[in-house]
Amino acid sequence: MDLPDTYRAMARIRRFEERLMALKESGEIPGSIHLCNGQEAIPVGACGVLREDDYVSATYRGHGWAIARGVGLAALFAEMMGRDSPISGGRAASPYLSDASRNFIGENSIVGAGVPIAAGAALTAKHRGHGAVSVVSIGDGAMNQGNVHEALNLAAVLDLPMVLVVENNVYSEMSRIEDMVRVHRLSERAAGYGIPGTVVDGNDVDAVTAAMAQAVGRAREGSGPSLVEAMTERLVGHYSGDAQQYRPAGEVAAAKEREPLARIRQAADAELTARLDTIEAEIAAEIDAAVTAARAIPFPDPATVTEHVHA
Amino acid sequence: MDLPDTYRAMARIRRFEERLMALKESGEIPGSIHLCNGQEAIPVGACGVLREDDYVSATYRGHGWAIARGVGLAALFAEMMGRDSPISGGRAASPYLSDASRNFIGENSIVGAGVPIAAGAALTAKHRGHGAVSVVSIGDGAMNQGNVHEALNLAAVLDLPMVLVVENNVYSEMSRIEDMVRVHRLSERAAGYGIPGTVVDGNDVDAVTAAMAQAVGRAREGSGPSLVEAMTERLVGHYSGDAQQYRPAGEVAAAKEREPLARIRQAADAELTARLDTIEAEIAAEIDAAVTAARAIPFPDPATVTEHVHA
Amino acid sequence: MPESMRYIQAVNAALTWALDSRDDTVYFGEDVAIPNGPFGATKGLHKRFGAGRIFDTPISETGFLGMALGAAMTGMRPIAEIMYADFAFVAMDQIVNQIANIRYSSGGRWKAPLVIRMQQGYSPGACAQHSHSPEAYFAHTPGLRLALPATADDAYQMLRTAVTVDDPVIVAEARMLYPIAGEVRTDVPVEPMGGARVLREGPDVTVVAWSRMVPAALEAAETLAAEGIRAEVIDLRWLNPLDFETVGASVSKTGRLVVAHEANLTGGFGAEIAARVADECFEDLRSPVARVAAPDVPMPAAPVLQQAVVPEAVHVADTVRRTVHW
Amino acid sequence: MPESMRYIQAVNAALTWALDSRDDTVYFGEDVAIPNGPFGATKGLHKRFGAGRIFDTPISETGFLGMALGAAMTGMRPIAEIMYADFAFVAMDQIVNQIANIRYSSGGRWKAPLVIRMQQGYSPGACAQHSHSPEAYFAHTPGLRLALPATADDAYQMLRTAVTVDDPVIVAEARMLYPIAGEVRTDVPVEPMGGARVLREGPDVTVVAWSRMVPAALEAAETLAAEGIRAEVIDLRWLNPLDFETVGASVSKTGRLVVAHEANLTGGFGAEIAARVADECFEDLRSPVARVAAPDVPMPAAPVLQQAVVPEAVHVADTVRRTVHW
Ligand SMILES: Cc1ncc(C[n+]2csc(CCOP(=O)(O)OP(=O)(O)O)c2C)c(N)n1
Ligand SMILES: Cc1ncc(C[n+]2csc(CCOP(=O)(O)OP(=O)(O)O)c2C)c(N)n1
Ligand SMILES: [Mg+2]
Ligand SMILES: [Mg+2]
Repeated sequence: MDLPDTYRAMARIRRFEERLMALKESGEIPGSIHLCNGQEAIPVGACGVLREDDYVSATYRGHGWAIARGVGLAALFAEMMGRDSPISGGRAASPYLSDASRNFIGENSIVGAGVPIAAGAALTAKHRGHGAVSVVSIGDGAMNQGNVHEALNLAAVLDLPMVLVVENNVYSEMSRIEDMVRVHRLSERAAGYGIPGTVVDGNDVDAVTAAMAQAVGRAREGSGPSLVEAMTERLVGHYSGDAQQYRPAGEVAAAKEREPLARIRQAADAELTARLDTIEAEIAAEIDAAVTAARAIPFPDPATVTEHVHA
Repeated sequence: MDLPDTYRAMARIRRFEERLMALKESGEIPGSIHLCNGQEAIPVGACGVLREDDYVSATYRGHGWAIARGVGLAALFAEMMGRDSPISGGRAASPYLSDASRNFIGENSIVGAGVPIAAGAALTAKHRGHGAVSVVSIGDGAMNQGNVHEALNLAAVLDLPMVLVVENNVYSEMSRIEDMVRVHRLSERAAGYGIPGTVVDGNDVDAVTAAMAQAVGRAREGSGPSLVEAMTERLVGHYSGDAQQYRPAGEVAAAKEREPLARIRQAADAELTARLDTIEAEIAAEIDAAVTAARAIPFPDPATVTEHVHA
Repeated sequence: MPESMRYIQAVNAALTWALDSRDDTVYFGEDVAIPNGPFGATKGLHKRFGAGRIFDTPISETGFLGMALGAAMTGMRPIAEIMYADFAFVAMDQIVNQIANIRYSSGGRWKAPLVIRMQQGYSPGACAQHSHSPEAYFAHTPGLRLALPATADDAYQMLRTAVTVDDPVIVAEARMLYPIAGEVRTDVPVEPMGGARVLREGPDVTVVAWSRMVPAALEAAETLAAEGIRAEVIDLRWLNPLDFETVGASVSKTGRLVVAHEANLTGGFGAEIAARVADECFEDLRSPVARVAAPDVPMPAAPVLQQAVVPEAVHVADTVRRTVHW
Repeated sequence: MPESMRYIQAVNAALTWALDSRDDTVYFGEDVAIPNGPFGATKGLHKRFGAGRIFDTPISETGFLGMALGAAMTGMRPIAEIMYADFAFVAMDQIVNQIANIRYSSGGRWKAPLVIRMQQGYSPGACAQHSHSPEAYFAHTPGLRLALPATADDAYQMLRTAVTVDDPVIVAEARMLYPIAGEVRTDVPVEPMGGARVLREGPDVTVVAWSRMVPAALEAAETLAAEGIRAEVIDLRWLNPLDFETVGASVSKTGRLVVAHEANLTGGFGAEIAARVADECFEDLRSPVARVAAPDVPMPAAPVLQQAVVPEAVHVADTVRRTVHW
């Protein structure tokens, strides 16, 4: 992707999240939402190197992954509005949605639980032998869950084509990662599984792209899993209702200087700036249209509520 | 401990296990048993550096830890015979027994589950501030359980006075550890928790003692947990009924050259040999007496079967 | 003097009381100390009691529930918080195979005086992984005590009891009731464990409920009273120890039973109450025992779907009517 | 032609059939491949199908059950083995929050056609951590199917059905029945899922059992027959889908119900059967619904204690007598 396209991909996520927050505030989103503002370079960089037949999994903070994977904005809005969306039928909402048609295995609302599942998708890929890869994103805090440990070792031992992306936004909810581990970088744990672990500036979409290209390439050629730790920052609260009193003064302001969109803007000349402004306008229209389309999707029929428990 | 005492401590465990197997074969032990023949230097070396107020936890393969901790042989035999033993009243049997009077938190029959519990004992020790330490033993295979991962990180973050001893006997049940991890040594994982990890020859009781003295000393002075990986070999099957068809020819025979008792015997002069023979005779008598004493302990009263579920 | 406070404030008051009463009580969980708790249950405790008494853990429920057990066995009285009851499944081994077992399996030589605090139930828009009402799993596990407070006062009293007894106790609060205020008796002695409570007397039908379904049952009883159906409403409060006596006595009087819970029907704890009544009150029964519960579906997120499965007062009232007019 | 084989051999035959029938079926768990399985269930499969189809995993139940789910979602048909049912608690999140949920929470857009094989129950001298009968936990979890075969033939037929359907199925075998031989119909088509089976007809009382309690119930019925009590014995077989129709029809005929299971009483699945009967067969009931189960204790290890809690034929017979002579 060239720069304007990357910007577009990231800005699409940012504006989606911003609109979502507005919809939440105006009462159109019933459940709580976990936004990824500031972390957009990670899903965009990662999904940019993926094929259609690759698998993607994320967490409740995974709207960016869904969007970067090509899941429709209207479908996403509709799902979060509790409407009968074409992706999860209103059953999953913001923190647990998925899109089978995009091989988007989905989000997960249990910390770390998506990693073993992603290992299973990687097992399928390995079994089929077509070089597909399973990419799964978690947060920094998730690295302390047993499920992640088990899945990483399993993937290593079975040489599964899996890439674990750790989005280190230095907080798990309201707790700082430096209080939750005694290592400087979470990727140091990769060595304990005998797999490569790298750290990358998660606000730099090119750096993410490069790191992911390598990790995904490795997995594709049958050399097994790896771990990519992407350093980033949350520009917003853990969830929609988070007042962020625990964050030191100035932290968010400083992060706003470093975040992926600002970074591109800062380096842009007048021509590029104009181009980006146009893109923003296009995205605004795209988002407007998506909200309108979402609102046109009906709420699920309560009569169907007991369907789909079983085959 | 001087050499004869160490030998005695280890031989006591070996002969206990041998007698136990004989009792199993003659039908006096109802459940299955997991023997530690060949691994005796580890509990003996470890418990040798412990205080009365330290805490010890082990696995179903933990008879050696119980004995090294000073739990009575008759009580152990009785417990495994399904009698109303003074330690667990016949409720726990071979794989889950404990002895509150010896601060022996106990064995555990769920792989890895004793490590979080041991962290809790370490929390108590830290809270009390008297320098007590919590030592917990697991097997090599257990390192792949999520509970061990979570507990190690927790202990590291909270600076808990805990020492994790990994008895690497290269098998988990019938599977080789080299097929279950992609690291050469399990202690390499310690770095991922920011704690020290060392490897020691687990058949050399002096080496174990030295490594444990260091790790325990560190914990005692408030510098937090560490991991000691003790390399060893099982001279017997995983459990009493294991035919060991999966073991390569000659493996056990070779192990018998290296095991802790043989090692002392090999280096012994005539005088020491005579001394060790005397010790063996004394232990034989001790074991005989313990079996007799165990047989004198009655079976639990079935009328008490619903007691002790609650306070 | 009773004070008026919200359910969640009553929890906070009980925790303050617990940490105040005993030095060997420690509190831990995710975001409970410095951030004051995800729902404010631990507000001010870190400031007041310090990091030695209340601290934040990594996201490691198995790790820290096991830690609670080990600490309890060795003489402390820990309280561990599971943020949502759904996350208990991540740590189920420590609950079922470890915490529930140790006293029995040691013939009473170890004890595990610990409390696991959690909150449960659906809320609008929450997904299936944040909506469980898992009391039936715990109630089927011998060795655990299980408290489900339905009012601010009980949130206070039952939590104080829980931290005082020598058994492991799960206190499962109701998230949807957190904002509801009530009179809390902060000046009474700690209550003994157990005991259902007859909240409203009536000769026609017995309604047994717990947790969020208690206010729903009371509301239903009010509606029914206007129609001339006089329901007796029992808040079961503790599922273990189970006060079946109170239930049995009531059913012997009314001859009719409706049990209501938010958890899904099949295998819910309502089945246990119904089964006991069908055994022990057989001769007194005048109509079929009835249950009000969610159907057997994972909880959907969309409110229109939630409304189609979550039991409310109206469902209790309907079922009571059917039972009485049977 | 039916062949005579032991229960455990029937499992082996069904697994051979499963791996033979579909290339996308893979089998994994601890010690299942090279070591041929801790109980011999997978004997010969590694040799025959190779490491691409059956392999040994690290001791990581959460990891490999999650892996089974991800593989099933993406088009494979994995079978994962939990060595003892007790170890399912270590992986309960993957079972309850992930495997059971995904189809529903995606509105049917994903499916999870996987099988979790385990074996359950006490055996002489086994400790509390190797003796659970956890069927009630699974039966209360919407989204799961649950099979508990009680005979060699059912071990074969029900496992074949399990690997064939598009739902996640837990097949919980009975370790104590592994050595028992029976006729296995290896030449019949795969059976549809579900269906209780009336094993013995009788007009006096209905005995519902599953797993190890099925032979116990049959033995009790034989004893009772000599006394003139003619019991109808139903093997429930599948707890989900639940064939209540067969149970209800029988109780409507006999007017009496005894449910028997090895799991502890309170919150056991017997409560569900009792509760439904007390609702749907109320008018037909001629005596209190009765349950035979272990008391609410973790399983002790000493055989003299086990014998004091484990339900056997004699307890079924006693309870039937009390019910009939009520
Ligand atoms: C097993 C489990 N425990 C706790 C939670 C509650 N919880 C939700 S998000 C979160 C923090 C996760 O932090 P991190 O992994 O860093 O991801 P981030 O939210 O920063 O993206 C916690 C504790 C949960 N959902 N699941
Ligand atoms: C959670 C869990 N999974 C599986 C088992 C079955 N099991 C018992 S011992 C064992 C092997 C453990 O190997 P290791 O940790 O190396 O200890 P060792 O037996 O060699 O001492 C297994 C898989 C168990 N007890 N608990
Ligand atoms: Mg984070
Ligand atoms: Mg081992």
